[in-house]
Amino acid sequence: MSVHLILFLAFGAVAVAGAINLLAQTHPINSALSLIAVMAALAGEYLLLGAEFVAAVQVIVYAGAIMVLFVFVIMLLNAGVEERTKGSRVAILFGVPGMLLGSLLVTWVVLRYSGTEAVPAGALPGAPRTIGTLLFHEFLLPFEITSILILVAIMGAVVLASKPPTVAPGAPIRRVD
Amino acid sequence: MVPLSYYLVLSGVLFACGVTGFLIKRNIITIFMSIELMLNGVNLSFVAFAAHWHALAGQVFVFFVMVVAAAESAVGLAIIIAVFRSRETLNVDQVNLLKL
Amino acid sequence: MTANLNLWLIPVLPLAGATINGFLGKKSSRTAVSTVGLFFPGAAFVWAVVVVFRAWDGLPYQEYFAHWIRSGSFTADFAFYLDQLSLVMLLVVTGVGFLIHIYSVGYMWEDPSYYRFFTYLNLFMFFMLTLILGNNYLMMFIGWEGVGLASYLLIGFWITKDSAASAGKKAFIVNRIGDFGFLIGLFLIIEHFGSLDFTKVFAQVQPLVPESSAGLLTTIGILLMVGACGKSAQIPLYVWLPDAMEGPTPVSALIHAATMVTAGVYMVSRSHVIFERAPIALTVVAIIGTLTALFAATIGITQTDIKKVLAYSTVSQLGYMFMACGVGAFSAGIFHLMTHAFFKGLLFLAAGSVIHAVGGEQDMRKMGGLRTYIPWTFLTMGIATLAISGIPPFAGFWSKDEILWNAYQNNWVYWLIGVITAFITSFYMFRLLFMTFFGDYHGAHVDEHGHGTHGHDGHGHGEPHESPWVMLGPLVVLAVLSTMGGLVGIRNGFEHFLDPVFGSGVAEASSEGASRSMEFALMGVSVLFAFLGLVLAYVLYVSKPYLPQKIADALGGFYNAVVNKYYVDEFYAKIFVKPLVDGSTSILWQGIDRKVIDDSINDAADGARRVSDEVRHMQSGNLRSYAGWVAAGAACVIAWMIWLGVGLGAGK
Amino acid sequence: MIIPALFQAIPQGVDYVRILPELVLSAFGIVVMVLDPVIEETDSHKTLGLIALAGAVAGLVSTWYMSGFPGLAFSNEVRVDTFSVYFHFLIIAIAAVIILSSFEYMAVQRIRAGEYYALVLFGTVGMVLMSSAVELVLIFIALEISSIATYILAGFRRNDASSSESSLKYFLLGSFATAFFLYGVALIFGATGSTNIDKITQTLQNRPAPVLLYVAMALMFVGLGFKVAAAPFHIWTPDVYEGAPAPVVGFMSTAPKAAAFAVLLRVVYVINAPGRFWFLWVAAALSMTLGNIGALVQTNVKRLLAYSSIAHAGYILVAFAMTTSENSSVGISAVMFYTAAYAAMNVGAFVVVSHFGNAGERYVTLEDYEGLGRTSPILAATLTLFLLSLIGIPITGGFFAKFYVFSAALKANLIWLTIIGVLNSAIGAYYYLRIIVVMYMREARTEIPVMRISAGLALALVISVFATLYLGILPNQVLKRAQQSAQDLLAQPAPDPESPAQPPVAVTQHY
Amino acid sequence: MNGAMNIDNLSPYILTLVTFAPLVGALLLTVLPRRDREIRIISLIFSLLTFFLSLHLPVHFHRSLSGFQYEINEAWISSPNIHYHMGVDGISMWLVVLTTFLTPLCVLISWKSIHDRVKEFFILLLILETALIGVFTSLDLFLFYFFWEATLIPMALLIGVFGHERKVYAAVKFFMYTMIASTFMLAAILWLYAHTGTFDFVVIRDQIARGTVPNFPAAAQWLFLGFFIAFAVKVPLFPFHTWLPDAHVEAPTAGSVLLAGVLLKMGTYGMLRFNLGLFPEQARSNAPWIMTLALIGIIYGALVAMVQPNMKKLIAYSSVSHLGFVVLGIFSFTQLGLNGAMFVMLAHGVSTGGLFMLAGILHERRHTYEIREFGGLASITPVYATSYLFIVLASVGLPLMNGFIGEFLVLSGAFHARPIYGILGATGVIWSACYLLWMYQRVFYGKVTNPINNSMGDMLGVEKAAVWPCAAMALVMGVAPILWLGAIDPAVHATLNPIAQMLSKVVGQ
Repeated sequence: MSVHLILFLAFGAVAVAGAINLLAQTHPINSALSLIAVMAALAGEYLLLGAEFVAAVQVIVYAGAIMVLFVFVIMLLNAGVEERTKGSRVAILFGVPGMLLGSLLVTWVVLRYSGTEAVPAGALPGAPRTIGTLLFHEFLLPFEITSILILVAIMGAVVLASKPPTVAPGAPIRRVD
Repeated sequence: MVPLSYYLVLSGVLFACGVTGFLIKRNIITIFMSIELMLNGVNLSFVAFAAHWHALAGQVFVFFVMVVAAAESAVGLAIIIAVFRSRETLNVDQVNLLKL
Repeated sequence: MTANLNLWLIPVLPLAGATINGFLGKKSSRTAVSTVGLFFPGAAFVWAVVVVFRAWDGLPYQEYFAHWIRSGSFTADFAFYLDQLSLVMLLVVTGVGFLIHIYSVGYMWEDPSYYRFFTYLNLFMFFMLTLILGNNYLMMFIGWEGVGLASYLLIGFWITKDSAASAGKKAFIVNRIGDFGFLIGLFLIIEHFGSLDFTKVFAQVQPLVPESSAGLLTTIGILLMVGACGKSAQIPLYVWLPDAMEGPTPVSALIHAATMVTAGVYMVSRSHVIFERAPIALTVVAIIGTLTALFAATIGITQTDIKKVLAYSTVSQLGYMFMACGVGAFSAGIFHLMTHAFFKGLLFLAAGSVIHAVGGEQDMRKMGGLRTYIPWTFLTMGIATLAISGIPPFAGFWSKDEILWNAYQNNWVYWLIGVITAFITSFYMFRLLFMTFFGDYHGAHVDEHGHGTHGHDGHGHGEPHESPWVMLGPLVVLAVLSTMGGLVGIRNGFEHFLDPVFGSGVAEASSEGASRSMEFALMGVSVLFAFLGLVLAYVLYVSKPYLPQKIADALGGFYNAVVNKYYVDEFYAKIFVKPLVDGSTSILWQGIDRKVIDDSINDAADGARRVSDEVRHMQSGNLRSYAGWVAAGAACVIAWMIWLGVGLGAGK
Repeated sequence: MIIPALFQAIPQGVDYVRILPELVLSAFGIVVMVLDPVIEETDSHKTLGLIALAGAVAGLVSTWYMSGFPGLAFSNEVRVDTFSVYFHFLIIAIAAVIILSSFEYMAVQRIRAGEYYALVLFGTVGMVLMSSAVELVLIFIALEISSIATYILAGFRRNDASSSESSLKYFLLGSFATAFFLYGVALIFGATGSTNIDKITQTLQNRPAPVLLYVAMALMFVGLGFKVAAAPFHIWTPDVYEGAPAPVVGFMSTAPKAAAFAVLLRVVYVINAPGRFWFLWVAAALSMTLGNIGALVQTNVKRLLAYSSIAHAGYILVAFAMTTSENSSVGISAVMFYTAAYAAMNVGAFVVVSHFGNAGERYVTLEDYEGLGRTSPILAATLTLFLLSLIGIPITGGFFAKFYVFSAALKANLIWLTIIGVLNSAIGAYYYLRIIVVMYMREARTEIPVMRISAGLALALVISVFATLYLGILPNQVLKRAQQSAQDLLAQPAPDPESPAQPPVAVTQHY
Repeated sequence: MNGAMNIDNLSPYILTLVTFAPLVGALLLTVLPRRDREIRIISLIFSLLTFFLSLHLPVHFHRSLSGFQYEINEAWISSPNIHYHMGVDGISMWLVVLTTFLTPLCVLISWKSIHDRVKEFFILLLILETALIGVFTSLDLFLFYFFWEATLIPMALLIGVFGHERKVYAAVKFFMYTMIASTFMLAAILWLYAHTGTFDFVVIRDQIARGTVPNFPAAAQWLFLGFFIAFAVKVPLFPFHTWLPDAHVEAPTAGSVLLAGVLLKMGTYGMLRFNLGLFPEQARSNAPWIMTLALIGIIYGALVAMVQPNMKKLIAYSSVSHLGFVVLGIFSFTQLGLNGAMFVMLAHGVSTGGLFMLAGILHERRHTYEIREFGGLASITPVYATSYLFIVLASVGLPLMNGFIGEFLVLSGAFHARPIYGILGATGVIWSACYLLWMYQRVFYGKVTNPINNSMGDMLGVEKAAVWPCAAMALVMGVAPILWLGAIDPAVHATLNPIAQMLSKVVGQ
């Protein structure tokens, strides 16, 4: 068992544990923290795969920026412990078994058909520079168009999170004949 | 040396956890987190495949996914705030004005 | 070939009269209506007479006007055919018809719908003449149905009277039942002979040998006979005719005695070529005729409505005519048809005169002793009664004798029943005469009847009084005809006249030689029976008027059955009408239509709605459920695709 | 060394022409966005609306201009051909009509207009890009742009709890589905080593499809099926459509769907997705049946039309189930024609619904529609026309579209699917008819105020009516375009000489 | 074999004109202000114009030729291969004329009875006319289906908007029944297109006859049934008939007239043109059960009609009975039967149209169709009673009236096909007399039972103008059927002939 594998398993264990903890925790803050743990562990996996840039972004953007936003909102809305309401039988009766079946099948396919050849540690160095070149060459259009996406997101956040107008829509407008 | 399939299985497990979270969690924010978990799972696949194919495009893809996730989270949290404003709850089971 | 006879004028003239009166009559004066209403049938009669003289040597004569139906190889055209048979009918119909028109002027004068009456009457003439003159079965069928229509309209002439309307409808529908048979007969003819033209069909039938067992011709014959049964009121379809007496009396005279009801006889005679080759059919005709004659006569005994008696007598006499046809003596049948037109027309008109005299009363028990009040009517009616009873030398004697003789030659049973019937006929006819004209007047002298609802005549009645001359005139003419009309039959003159049509058939051959004395003997028997009937009637209704009640009491149930016309109407109502109406309502309409078809459709719709409600509940509004559906769906898709992928992957 | 390389790689002028509509729309979107705080709110409805409308029209014009420059652009990531031009036209036209119809709606609902129009335009950018993108990354981003824009638009009736609920449901489920889509993209990438559709196709050409690809396809079907509201992934539709503002529903039931169908067409026919037949068959049958049956008992018109949109997605999916290439071409053009016809009639219907809804969308139940035939004859007649088209009654686009789809299906010998389809369309007639029935055959129980029709709305309606009738009576031109598109789509992708193909792993040489 | 030849160069556009003239009128009406009187007059003008235009057809028709005439064949949609192909033969021409004949009468009968939403009413009526004419003139299956479906909506709206108490139920029932059934026809049409590459009736017919359609033998029976179900519901054949009474009872008079007069004939016309024209062998092999259904329809319809308490329902069920004759005639495969079927279609259109108008006149005055509400009307409204009787007699099938000719021909044809069909069918002559005369008696004869009726007015001028042409036509058709049969006969012959040829071929093998 190489170091590589040990590291993989360690990060993997953290990630899975974090994911399960996310599900198990009833308070959203705890879930958010678990998610951060998952992300951090995944950043480790990325490093193992040589994706340095991605690993860095994962920590900075994902774990840092995005999750902070989550935590911020949780605090803002003062979200408390989750109530265990019984809202949906379907999710339990169909959804979870379906999910299990699907993931088992996919796992089986992956193990059986995706090939067992090993991926060497740092197999593909994803240095920021090479990634950057790629972004400005081949992926120029997606990269640029992403700005629109962000524009939309900002506008959306502004529109939706701002206080709704106090003036309710007017009374029904009558035909003016 | 770790076989590709290990990464894929890990990615699949994370994705499945995300799906499960969506199904069983009641708090909208947690549900949203589950979606992020699913995206993370996918990201791992991308990176693994990128290594497998020696194609950096996979990593670039992850970058884009993160950007999208960021944008989504901005919008999503805004929506959650809007819902909370009108309904005073974050329990998804109680957000059921629209049905049948 | 004779020069163009313009035969079309004969039916078209009354049609013109009907049209003019129909459209303009409402606003015209009665005089104008009468003028139109009389002129056109009169002109038709005149033209018919002209045709007789012009066509005498040129028969048979055909006249073609226009295409009517052409479909593939099948054609039916507007075309007329004139031979001795139609000539006789032509004269009878236009002649008697015209007389009755004249009579109607007096009889209907007071009626508010005077113009309508003449419209219908003229219309009837049109159809009747079309029936007679048509050169194919379909033309005949036009007339056949058309006279049915006219009959329907005239029976129901007093539209506010429910019974009249019912009677009219009944007549039409029962006739339709007969027509059903007629039509199928026609289909068979088309099917096998490809045409409905008399000449073409008969030309093909002529060479066929008579069928010894039931075959095509027999079938056709029987089906045609079904039609004839309907129109000529034979068993089992006679039931409409007594009811038809709801119509005004001239209508009864014209349509339900003299002309229309004889159409069946005419049709059978016209089809003699077929019948002669279908002995079984002929036997059927004979049996039906004989039975009807007897059966109707027995009912006639007990009827108290003067017109009903005459109606049953008509049915009975028509039975005679069919008996004649059935034994192959078509000319005898036609001969009786003609004399019957005279005397039965006369009887009805006279009865109308009686009714007119007593203010609309038709019940004979409320009459009596009228001979002093209405002598002319009595006289003419007496003549007619003698004629129908077969007492020489009146018209009925000759024709009835002819029939009985022919029947005897065919089978003595026919003859026997015929003679018994003759006896009964004589009895009930004289019963009628005696009850009406002898004894004391039982009727109320004050005016109780006739106004408004009945609408006959509308003028009040103090005493029974004689009818005006416009009514008596036709009575007299018909009385003369009833007296003398039979004389054309002496020495088989009438038959010989019809020989070109029927061939020198049975009658001719057998009336030769040795059987001559037999004929006279039989004649004597029948006359004797007729007199017996007269005497019996005299005994029962003039000299010992208390007896009939006693006899009736003695007979009990049987008497009641006869009085109630053997309950045939009730029987039909129970067996056919009621089940049909009830079944249609409860089984077909409410059952199949509503319960089975509509309900199953509605159930399907409700089912869809219920399913819809179920589908709706997938949409619980819960986000996690939705995700559950998506996840489950995704699992199915993934499983399916993997199954496919693995299956395919393994294959390659 | 890097700088020249960069310049070398910077796309040529013609590349920009090939995304000109996107650029134009974005520019106008930004203008609207920038002007929004500057303009008085009372003026903003009209002014910004007109600018947005101008943007849409400019988008149409630029599409027309773009159509003269077919080919690949931006490192083979964008393909301009009849197919993408067709969808550009369609989607931008839908946006234009929606903008037109929104003038009145915005004013009546007292909604701040700036963001709304900008979002419509930006969303349109995403959708049109989806139709021309041949790179899965780009498709994903474009899909997200269109999705996020519509998530936000769905929540625009901010005073109404149902609107934000609609937005939330749409957002969460949409992201959920996007994750599946993304997972599918990842597995495709894993299976083929590329995310460019043309290259994927080339890779797959001469070898059996790997099992991973099947899984990938399954996951992509989940994602795209969700976007087009195909059963069993249709489940969000009724709730979201009911809560969202009516013009937005008109928009999002047509334009993003058209874009998603464009992507699905590319995925199914260009990649020649393996194992799709039964999935599409079942999805088509289920969508038609569930949509129609679900709609039978609905009383809210918006919700009813939502179910109907599921059913219509089913009809469109029928045309997807073609297998051989000659049938494919008919199938593709049938999909494209149906999408256009559906857009015309459904946008029209929602325009009318939005007008009738009045302030706060108060009047949206069948009961409220009683007697409208009398109180508002023109609108009622217009709505009737759209409903007839949705039923599939002749002289309307809906009729011909359905006819064309089923004729394509029968051509491919999909007899049972056709029978299910035609029976469904007959059942479906019932609930559309119910709306017509209440409008014309019932008398109003309470007096519902009906607004005067504004000019913008009138124009929007005229365009919809015209389009519906044009597609029904003279479908020839549109059909020709659709058929040409099908040919283009099916033609084997050849690298564009103008922008030389680069190997996907070009940068790996550094390694 | 191929009857499609253009023989009249002078009038290639006449069919287009006739078909769309009412539509032009409808469009004109939409832009007119709501002034009822003008709207009525314009509708009348356009419907009359259409009628006179349509008279061009029989006047210039070449009766000796059996193929389609006045053909126009323009490409409409290139792919799918759809043509604007119109043409009439002796069969469809008369149905066109029947439609154009009845529509002005419908306008007249609605003159007074429609006071609400007049504009909409006449627009719908004129649109309906266009669609109906289109059905009969189309020779392209797509075009046919186009018009076929297009008739649904105006009719459903006429029933649903202008009808009586249960109008909504009736309209929806009508719509759903016919809609669902016609989808089967759509499927069959699409199959044909998929396998022949054309929608052209003539081309498809010839291809089928030559046996060049792939997979045809396997599918023929299903295709036949697909067409047949659509037509059978429209006719309506037992047991698909239950929509008809409801639709009729609730429909406004003009709606009933066109429904019974023309719409039902779409079904029988379809059977004649498509079931027989395209699938002669299947038609023949299916004939026994179809004829049985037709017979059941004849007798069943009549019996149920007899016991109806509602006049309009009675007439509606009588339509079921009469249309049974048509189907019986069509599937008798005889020249007589088919000629008769055609003639019954026309005759029924005229006489039942008349009956419905008369029933409508009654409803106009008393707002009820219940027979027991009436009685003794003959003495109050003599003109009305007479007109009614006239039409009743036509419907009963009195010789010299239109009803007889058709029934006689049909029955003799059916008798030829199998005697029992003719015999059972012929009982129809009894039943029709039963239910119509009974109804007539209850309404018109006897004393006036309901005093309200005493104040009923007799027929008005417009009502006479609407009903009397029907009456006159009933008589003319009965006296001179040759005018119609002359054109029908060759067309029917041509329809039957391929069958005969094909049979001889089969026998020859």
